[in-house]
Amino acid sequence: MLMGLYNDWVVVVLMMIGFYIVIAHGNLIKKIVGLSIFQTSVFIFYISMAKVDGGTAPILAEGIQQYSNPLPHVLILTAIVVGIATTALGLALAVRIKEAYGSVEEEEIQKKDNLDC
Amino acid sequence: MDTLLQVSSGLFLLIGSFLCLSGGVGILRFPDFYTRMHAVGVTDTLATAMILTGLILHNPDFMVDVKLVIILLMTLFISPTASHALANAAMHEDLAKQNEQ
Amino acid sequence: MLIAATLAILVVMIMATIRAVMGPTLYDRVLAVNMFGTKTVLLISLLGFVMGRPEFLDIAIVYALINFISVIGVLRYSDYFTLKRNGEQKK
Amino acid sequence: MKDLLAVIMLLGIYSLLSASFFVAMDAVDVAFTEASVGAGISTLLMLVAITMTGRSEHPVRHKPLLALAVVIVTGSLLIYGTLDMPYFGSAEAPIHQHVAPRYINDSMQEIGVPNIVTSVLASYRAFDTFGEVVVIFTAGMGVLALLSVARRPVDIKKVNSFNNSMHEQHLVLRIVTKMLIPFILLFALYVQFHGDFGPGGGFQAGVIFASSIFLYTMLFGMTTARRLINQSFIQILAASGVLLYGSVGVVSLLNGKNFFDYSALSSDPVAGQHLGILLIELGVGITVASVMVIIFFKFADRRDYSPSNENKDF
Repeated sequence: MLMGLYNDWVVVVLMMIGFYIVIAHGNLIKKIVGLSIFQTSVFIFYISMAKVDGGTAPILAEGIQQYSNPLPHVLILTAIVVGIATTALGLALAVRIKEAYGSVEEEEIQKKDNLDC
Repeated sequence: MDTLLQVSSGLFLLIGSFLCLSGGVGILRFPDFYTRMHAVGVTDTLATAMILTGLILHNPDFMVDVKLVIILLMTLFISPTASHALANAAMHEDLAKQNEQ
Repeated sequence: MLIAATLAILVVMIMATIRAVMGPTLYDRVLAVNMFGTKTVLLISLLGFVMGRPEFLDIAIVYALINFISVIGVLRYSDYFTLKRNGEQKK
Repeated sequence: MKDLLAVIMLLGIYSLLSASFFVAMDAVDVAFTEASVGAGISTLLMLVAITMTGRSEHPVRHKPLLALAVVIVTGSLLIYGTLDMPYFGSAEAPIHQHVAPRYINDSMQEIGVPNIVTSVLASYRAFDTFGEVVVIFTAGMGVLALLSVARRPVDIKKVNSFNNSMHEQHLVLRIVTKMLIPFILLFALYVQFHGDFGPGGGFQAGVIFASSIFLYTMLFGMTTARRLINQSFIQILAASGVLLYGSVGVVSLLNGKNFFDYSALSSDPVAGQHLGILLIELGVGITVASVMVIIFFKFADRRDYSPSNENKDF
């Protein structure tokens, strides 16, 4: 009976892959990639919650009784566009860090910071 | 008439799926980039055309047919262009490498 | 028949993903991504029919366009890599 | 995988796959957005960024055992947490009980728009969407602040020679692009104004519009694109989109209703709702398109003017 929860498990696995990339890799670009995987797993979670068995897309038409829940769709639609805007901001920061430190590796940045002190 | 449409649409879909699969085998099994490109480029365009034609025959709604035709035209337009650009870029890089040697 | 075609396309998508992971050159990956994109267009058109509401083909049109744009983007910016490498060797 | 370019290609595949998943889950609007944003623009931005930050990643020296342990513990806690969740697809889940039935049953009488997602996005939750648009605008301003560079005088000879070499190399691409761009722009307008009846709306249309400009910029060079789109003009455009959105709310406030209650815009409440949704989607579309163009131009500019770059292309 627990098989009814498999969508949540897939989401958890994806989320943990993203989380692992964020904390285990030192490269800032790789971290941004990890964050975007994490982000997409949340999108998948919301969308899979909205699905109703036998329902169709929430665009009204004649002769259809059951629609999926439109509310999560709205939230995620805006979240995707906001996500790309924040990703762009993160990439811009990474570019500036590269120009200031000559590297986007976490360890080297830390080393340079320690030398400056 | 209706059965004829259904049968021919099924036939188109079948040919399309077969071409898709052969393209897939091609991209996995062929030895170097250019042969893979051949497998994908040739089968992709034809398979897309076949499957979309099958769907057009399957479907009675006019508006949906129009959209399918638009997709078909765009694929026929874009896919060879992308293949051309890809092959061009790969060839330039190969030539550059040969010049270095 | 629709479902059979959908399954075939899913199998091909898996094959393309394997090629994209294996590489070996950049161009193989771009080729695989391009193929994945065209297959996604087909998959979305087919899914509309399988689920009985084929009105939503606009998404497939967007895919066809975006796919082209991303292939051009990859080539444009990888061109840049090769140019830069040559320039460094000349020095 | 150490080659970041390959990582980004695989991220593109992941995004395509998740968009097909959204179609299978009936979320056509979301799939539309993910299609235009995830596969196209985010891949492009990442590509431009790695041309500046370097293509390969350094190997990780320390063993990632601690990270692995943290991830496994968190993951198992989360899985334990899912055990009380409602089953996949069940219609009795709490999420389907409270406000969703009202949207599904009453939105046709109250708003008069067949696409429920649009009516919720632009009318019931307009204030929320306003916040999102402001966030996008702010992110655009942030990129502008981070990546602005002083412009050097452009060397006309170099631009011309670059243009000629591009023209020889990419003749087919250029011609096909020239034929495609009007179609893409037309399609963006269709998505913008058809959002009430099918999947689509301001967010998607803005992104599609911006991606056609990206295509033009990539094949015809920055300088040509700048001649087409003035930098300060597009910044004003981004701000005016947000302003348009906000002023619709203020107008409804002045007419004696709540903020973003568009029934006040016309004598007939449903007609007022239609007008309000149209204006708001227009504001969203303008802001999203111009912010995306600003971000891309700033990245491309930075790449052309970065000191390590020997082969500038304009």
